[in-house]
Amino acid sequence: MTTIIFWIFVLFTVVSAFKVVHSHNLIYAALSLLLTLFGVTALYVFLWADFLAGVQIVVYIGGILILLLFGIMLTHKITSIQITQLNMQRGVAGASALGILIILLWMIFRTPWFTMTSSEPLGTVREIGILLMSDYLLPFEVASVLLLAALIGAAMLSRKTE
Amino acid sequence: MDVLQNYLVVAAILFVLGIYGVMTRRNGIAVLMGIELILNAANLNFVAFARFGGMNLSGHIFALFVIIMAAAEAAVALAIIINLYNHFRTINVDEAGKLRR
Amino acid sequence: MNIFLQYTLLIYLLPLGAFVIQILVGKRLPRQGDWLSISAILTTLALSIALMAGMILDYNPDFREEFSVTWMDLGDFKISMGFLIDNITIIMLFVVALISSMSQIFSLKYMEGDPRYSRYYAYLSLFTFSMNGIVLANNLVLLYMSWELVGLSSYLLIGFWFEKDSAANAGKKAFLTNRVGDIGFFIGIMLLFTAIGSFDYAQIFSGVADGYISGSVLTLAGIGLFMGAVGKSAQVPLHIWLPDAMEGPTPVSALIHAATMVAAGVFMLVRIFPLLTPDALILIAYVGGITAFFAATIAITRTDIKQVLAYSTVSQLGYMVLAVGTGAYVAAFFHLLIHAMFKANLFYCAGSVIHSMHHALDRAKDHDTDAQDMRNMGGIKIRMPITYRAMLISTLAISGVPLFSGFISKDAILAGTLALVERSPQHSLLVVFGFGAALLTAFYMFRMMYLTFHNEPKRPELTPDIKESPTEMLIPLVILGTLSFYIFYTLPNWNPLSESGWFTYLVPARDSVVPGHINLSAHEIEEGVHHSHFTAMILSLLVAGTGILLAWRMYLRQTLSAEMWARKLRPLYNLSLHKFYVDEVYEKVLYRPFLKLADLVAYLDWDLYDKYIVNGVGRLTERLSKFSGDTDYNGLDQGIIDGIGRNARRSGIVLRKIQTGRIQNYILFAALGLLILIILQVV
Amino acid sequence: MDNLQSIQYFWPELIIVFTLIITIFVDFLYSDSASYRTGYWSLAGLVISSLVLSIQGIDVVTTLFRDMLAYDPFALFFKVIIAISTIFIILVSLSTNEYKNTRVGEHFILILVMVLGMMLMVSSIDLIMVYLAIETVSISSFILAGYLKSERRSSESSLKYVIYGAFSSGLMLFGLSILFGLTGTTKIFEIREVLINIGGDAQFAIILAGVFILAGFGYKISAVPFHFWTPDVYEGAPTPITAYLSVAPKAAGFALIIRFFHTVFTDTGALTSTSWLSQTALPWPEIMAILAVITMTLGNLVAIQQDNVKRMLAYSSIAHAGYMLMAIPMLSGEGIQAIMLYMLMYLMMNLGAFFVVIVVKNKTGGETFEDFKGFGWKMPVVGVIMSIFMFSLIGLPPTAGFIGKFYLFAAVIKAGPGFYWLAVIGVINSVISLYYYMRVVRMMFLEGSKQEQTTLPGTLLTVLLICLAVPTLLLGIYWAPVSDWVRNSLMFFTQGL
Amino acid sequence: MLTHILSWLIWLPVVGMVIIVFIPRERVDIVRIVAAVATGLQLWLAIILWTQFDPEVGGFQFMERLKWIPSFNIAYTLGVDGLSLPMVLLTPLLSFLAIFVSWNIKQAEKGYFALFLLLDAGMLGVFVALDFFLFYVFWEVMLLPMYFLIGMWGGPQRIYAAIKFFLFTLFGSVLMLIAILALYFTCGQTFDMITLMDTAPVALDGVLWWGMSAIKVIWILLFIGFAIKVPIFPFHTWLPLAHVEAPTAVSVILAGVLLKMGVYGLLRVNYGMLPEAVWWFVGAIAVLGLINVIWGALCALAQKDLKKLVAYSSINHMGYALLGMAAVVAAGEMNGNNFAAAQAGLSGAVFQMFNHGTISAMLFILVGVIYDRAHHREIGGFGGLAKQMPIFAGITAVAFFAGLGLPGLSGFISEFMCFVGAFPVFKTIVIISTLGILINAAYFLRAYQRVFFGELNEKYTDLPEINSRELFAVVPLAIITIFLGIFPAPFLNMIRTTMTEIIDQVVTLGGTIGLF
Repeated sequence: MTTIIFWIFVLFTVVSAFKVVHSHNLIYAALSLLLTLFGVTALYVFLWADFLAGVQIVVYIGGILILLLFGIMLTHKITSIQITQLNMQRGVAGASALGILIILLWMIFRTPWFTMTSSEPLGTVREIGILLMSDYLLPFEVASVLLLAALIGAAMLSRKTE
Repeated sequence: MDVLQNYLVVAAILFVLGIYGVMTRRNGIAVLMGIELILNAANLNFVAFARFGGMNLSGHIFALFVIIMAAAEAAVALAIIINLYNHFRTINVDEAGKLRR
Repeated sequence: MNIFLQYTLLIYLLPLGAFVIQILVGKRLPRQGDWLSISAILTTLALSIALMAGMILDYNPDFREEFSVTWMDLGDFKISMGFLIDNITIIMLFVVALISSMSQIFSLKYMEGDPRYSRYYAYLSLFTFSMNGIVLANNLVLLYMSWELVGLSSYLLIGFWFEKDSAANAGKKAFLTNRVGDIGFFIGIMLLFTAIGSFDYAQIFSGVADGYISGSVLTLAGIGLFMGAVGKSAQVPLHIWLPDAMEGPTPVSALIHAATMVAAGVFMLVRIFPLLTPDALILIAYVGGITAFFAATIAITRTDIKQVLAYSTVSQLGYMVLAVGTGAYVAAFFHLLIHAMFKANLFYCAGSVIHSMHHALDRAKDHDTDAQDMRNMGGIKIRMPITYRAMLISTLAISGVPLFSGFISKDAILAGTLALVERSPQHSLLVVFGFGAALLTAFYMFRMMYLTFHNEPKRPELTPDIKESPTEMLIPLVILGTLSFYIFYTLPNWNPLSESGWFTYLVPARDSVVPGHINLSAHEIEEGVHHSHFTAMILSLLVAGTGILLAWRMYLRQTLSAEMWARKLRPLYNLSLHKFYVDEVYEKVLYRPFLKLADLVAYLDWDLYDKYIVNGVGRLTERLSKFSGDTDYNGLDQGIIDGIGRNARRSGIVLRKIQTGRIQNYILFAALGLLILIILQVV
Repeated sequence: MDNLQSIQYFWPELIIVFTLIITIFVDFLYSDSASYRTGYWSLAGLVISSLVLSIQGIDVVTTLFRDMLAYDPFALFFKVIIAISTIFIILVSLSTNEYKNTRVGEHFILILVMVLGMMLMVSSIDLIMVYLAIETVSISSFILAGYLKSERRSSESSLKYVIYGAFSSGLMLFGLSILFGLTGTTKIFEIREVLINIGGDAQFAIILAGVFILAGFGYKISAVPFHFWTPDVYEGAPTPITAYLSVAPKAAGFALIIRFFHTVFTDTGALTSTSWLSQTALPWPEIMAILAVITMTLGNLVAIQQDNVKRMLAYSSIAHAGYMLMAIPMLSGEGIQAIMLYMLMYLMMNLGAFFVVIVVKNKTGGETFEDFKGFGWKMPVVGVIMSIFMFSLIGLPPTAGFIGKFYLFAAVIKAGPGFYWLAVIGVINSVISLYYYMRVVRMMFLEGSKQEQTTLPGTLLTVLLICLAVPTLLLGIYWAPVSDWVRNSLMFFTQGL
Repeated sequence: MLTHILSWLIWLPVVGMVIIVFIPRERVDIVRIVAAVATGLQLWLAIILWTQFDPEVGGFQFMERLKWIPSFNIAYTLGVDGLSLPMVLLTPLLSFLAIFVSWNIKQAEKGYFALFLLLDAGMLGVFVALDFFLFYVFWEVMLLPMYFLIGMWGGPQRIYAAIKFFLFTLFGSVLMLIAILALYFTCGQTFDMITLMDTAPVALDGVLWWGMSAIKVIWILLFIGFAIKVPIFPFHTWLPLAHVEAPTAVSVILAGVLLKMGVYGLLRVNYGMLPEAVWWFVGAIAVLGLINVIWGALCALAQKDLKKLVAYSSINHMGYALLGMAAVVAAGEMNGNNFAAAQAGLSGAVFQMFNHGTISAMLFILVGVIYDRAHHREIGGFGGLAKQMPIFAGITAVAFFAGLGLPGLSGFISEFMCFVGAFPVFKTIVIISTLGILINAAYFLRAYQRVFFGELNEKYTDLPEINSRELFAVVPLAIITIFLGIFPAPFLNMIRTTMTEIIDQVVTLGGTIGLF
């Protein structure tokens, strides 16, 4: 049962991702990105990463995606949304992309990945919390500084000068 | 469902699509979407590896930071795009081609 | 310090000192310093006469003094400079000193009022200095150096009136033609040095004797040295410069281009005779013979008095070389000595004639007639008696009339030739050359005499103004004219028909040092000469007589019309008139192509190699940079994927080679680069 | 080492952070016109932190924050380089005209963030830290590149920069994830441990990971084929930032490359290691050498064509990256010394060149070769100084540049005849570079003619230029102390502690 | 003072330069005087050095050693031997005279003289440096001033000429740098030339790189570097351009000193450190020498521009030096240990270097004189000048005849020695190249006649005679030329010992592998 659901999600993710890069309409692209992110979230769940799934929902869908949508709205009058947003170098791009994909697949299936069996934990939140406050304290702080910088920068850029 | 490779394949596809998107989109925001795809692919990898690597949480942490970075990046990128738009009414990155003499 | 060394050093250095002072301050000295160099040269004359006297008193054929100092020493490579004084040297020194002083005295009037008067005397002194270098040298280096210096002074003196392009050209021609010979000379020297490791005559001879060098190499070396002589002594095919050299002042022609410098070649051959192999000798003989004959044929048709003398000089030099070739090199030197006297005299006479002609023409305000052209002269015998007599004597001498000096030496040479032919008949052509030349000489010399002095004046209006030259110019004429009598060369022997005397005693023939006795010994040669002496004498008397007779009938009695004969022998006449077209041929086959070659090379170097290859590299780099720039800037996608279209749409400018600014391109390339890297690493 | 204990070795960075916060608040108090004063604050902070840096003991070698950072002389060296260049940049941004009528407060704040990021970059030994550091640097540099909002070039360049940066960091991230998947850890030493005895099947994955990561790093040092952003951003960004980008992040990037590759992909994991990790089965030396060759050749060749000096310098900086890459394949101590030394020399001459561009722009308002015409006659001092920088960039004695190149080539030659071809290409490249560098000199002196009255740039600029030119000359004549310093900074820690 | 005389020689001009930099630019007169004084003092020192130099003892004298960069074994090592001393004399002499030649430089005199002094220092450094690194530094330092001197004060094409010169020489020198480093690492990590002379032949013996002997590889790299300076045939085209475009004084230095660095380097490095290779390449050297002689002469013969003619004559003259250098193998045993020839050739080459230095300097100064007056150099454009300016004509005659190797002038002796030395081994080559003497004479005489002989070109009836300043610059050179032409011994004794050492080096270490 879960397997089927899993495959459904996989399919769902991939297809919507495909839409993201293919839809002629930015809004649709954004929406299909939303779906993709959902799909990924689901996969996180399958991977026992409940906390990350949450973060994904909150930050990505709640934050980034909304940002993108805002961006679209701000930079296009509603009427002009329909204009095609594709450029022409698909041929080469597609080819190289395909090439990379093949290479990747080859790699994936012939590499002895580092594996270790383990039972599903009750939840990762606590551990992650502890890790963040102990082992990964520095990255945590740095990230905060970075966010601060991004904040200032973004503010600076979008501030009206005149 | 609990086979590592499945997830990796999905990630790979997302990754490639992301690259493709970045390469083919003219609209800055669309390009950003492509990048988001790439980042997600990477994250998926991390989490998958974490899961099959004996629930090694550093993978999760990595993914977590990646998400944060993504957010920051998106914010900045959008700020830039909007600024460009406000000043010059275009966000088509290939029209940002006036660096010519 | 040894007296000979003292004398020779003085003889060597006095003219140099004169030259230096003259060139530096000559103009500011009273009389522009001519007295300076004249006194210098007279001193040397006195000294060399003293040496002469010493030699006569000593009367020792084997007299020989040698002095040398190391000039450079690099350990194994040493060069020493020094003097070799033997009878030949002393005689030659005397000749040089005598003629030089004659010239300088003669020039007092001849060059009077020339803007570069002091320069002229400086050059003369320089010449004497370098000529003495040749004479005194005991090694090939000093010889070669003086050799070139002589060339320099002749260059300067020929081109003395450099305003005239002809003069400047003549000077250059002389120098370059000599250089051609000198190259051979130089190669010869190097061959000898490489084999023997020394430049000194003595050591070279002993080295040859010890067989360090032999066979064809030795022959080559000999021929190489001989080439030097060919250049200096104006032998065929390098004779072309001497006639042109007559552009120089006449005293110079007398000194350099008749008596001394041109004789240097012969002198050198005499010095190195012992190492010449038979093959080399025979070549030399032929060159000499040919020169003697053909120069004579050319002389027949000259109308310029100095040209006649010039070609006769060439022809006489040919005689000397021929003599060396036949092995009778003493005879050659003998002739050198005698020829120096009468030929110089002839030139002075010509000089004095020309001088007076000039005056006459100047009086007549006539500046376009050539003062040297015999066709404007004639009938001035009574006007210039002394000149006439002096010239007549010398002419008799050169034509080989008994009682006059020329007869004995020429006779010796012809005898030598005959002897050679008797030994090896296949070379009988040489005899023809020898006697033919003798005949022609007699003919054209008398032709000159008649045209110049006898008959009716061609330009009667000039005759009153033609008068005998001033004393300064007559002194040399008298002295040298006197010296054209045989007696001075054959004392104590009074017989006018035999050359034996102090000279033949003091300058004995030496054996060749070439190993293996392939050369005849001096004695054998002596034998041959004696044997054929009588026939030679008879024949030479005959031919001389015929020559004179012909000239007499053609130009004095005019019973035989020269024009008629000229018409009869038109082709020959033309050949002679145009000097066998040698100059023209050289012009066509040598100079022109050579200059063309030079232009070609320069073109190759500058307009092809540099412009295209060297700068091509640069341009290639730029091309590369353009290319990489393009690929880097707008790269493939612009080309492959509708770049033009989009560019046109975007900026209305068709594909400009500059940044498109399209990030996608970059990313595409990054991806491609990625792929490439991956593939690079996998395979 | 534990987080708390680590603090004592972390002061410089901490000071930066404090300054950051202070400047943010201070910046509120200033009006737009006065906001440049923020610069002084940040300057003060930087000076203090670099003082602290200078007194920090180089004998200590340890890891900080639970193996997040390495604390070692190597890192210290690069931190110093970063600090120095930043100080110069802040000073010059106070004296350029480009920031007239823009509020510059944030400018300095962001520079501080960047400094922090780079300092982390040069010392991070955990993949997460690596990623974070790179992102920190990138994001702040995106904004700085686009700082002149009203200038189209600037904004465009920042757009390119951000997209390109995000993309390549994405690639790198993917690579890192593969590495993580192979080894199950993010600590580079542990990674090496695993890699050393990993099966041959993993090779391909390692290759991919390596390449992807190379993309991320290569983009920081703008090595071909990840250099495409460089010319545009360099030309578009405000000149002080261009100068900064051409030096500091490059240095950080090199530090990172050296540390990362030497730790992860070599046999002993120390800078003293002499051969690449055999498991990777990669012809690493050849790859790196080829990268170097392509990078320098392309940089030089394209630079010839530029008409804009700034852009020319952009390509030249690519070329110089290529020169420095030459020393990577050797994996020898000399190689790394050479890179570090070169970095130092490069810092002075390149900053100097850009500063002169600023001077020219202040005077003529342009930055093309045309604008340099006769400049040597207008401002002789600047002209001479610029010539010095150009000669140094060409690598002619007696300038610092020559010494740098000398050490690089020495390192290559030392590696034996196998790499002579690399050296030959290198020198030929420097001959090519002569062409376009001399073009500047030519424009300044040979074109144009004598002027009657000559001027000087502003005092501050003059001082800065002299401060850069004098060492450029002196180090060309006597550089023993520097090279010793470099050699001492080359101790590197293995995971022994 | 005497202990550091070499350092003084190098740094005096630098001091002068510094002083000049601080003189206000209006005070041109002072600038000139300072320059003259600096070079004059330098010349004086050089003469002292010469008097103190002991030609009998071999090896280097007046050595100075100073640690510089110990970590890289770089030291500040100076010293002179018989090979470098002539150049050390020539350089200050020509610099000193050149200052007077450039007396009437217009525009930016200050810069000109400052750069000139720097150039002077660089050149001198090259000749006395005994540390390879130092050598290289000086070698390159000299390029920069040269670039500016040509590029700023040169003729119409000056910029092109300058960059061409720069590119050419830099190309050569970077290859040299590689060779130097290779030597450093293969021969015991030292830059000390003296040590390398001993170690290099041993250390490199039998080392193979890509199947090619390491010695050959390094030799070739160095050879290209030096050949460009000499310049040897395929690398010569920078020279006519640079010579023609450069201002007179700079041409003087170019021809007089710079070209010598090539030969000097070849003898000092290629012969001194890699003698084995000499045996392999000597044939090539001889052939190149031949080409230089003939090619240069022919090109000169075709020139319309007097200065270009002189420039090509330089190529031609350096050819003789090359021939002389090739002669060194004569001392090998397969050539019958003909030490005499080897000495003649090698000393001839060095002597030729020196003579060409003085002679071509004279020629360029004289061309400059006429150019300053007539403002053109077309050989065909003059005529009859001997009437108008006799003194000038006289001195030019001396220079020209010296150029065409007239006995009694120094040029002859050196050419003679080169030929005589090379002849035993390279008979045909030498025989062909004797043609050079002829062409040599041809182009000089042709030029002389067209410029000075014939009717005076009425355009120039008021051309002023050569003035005392110019005379002062030329006459010393003329005197030297004549003196050495008559008494070469003083010079040759000075270099004798060193030449013998070089020959021994080549012969003993060079092994017996020969070409012939």
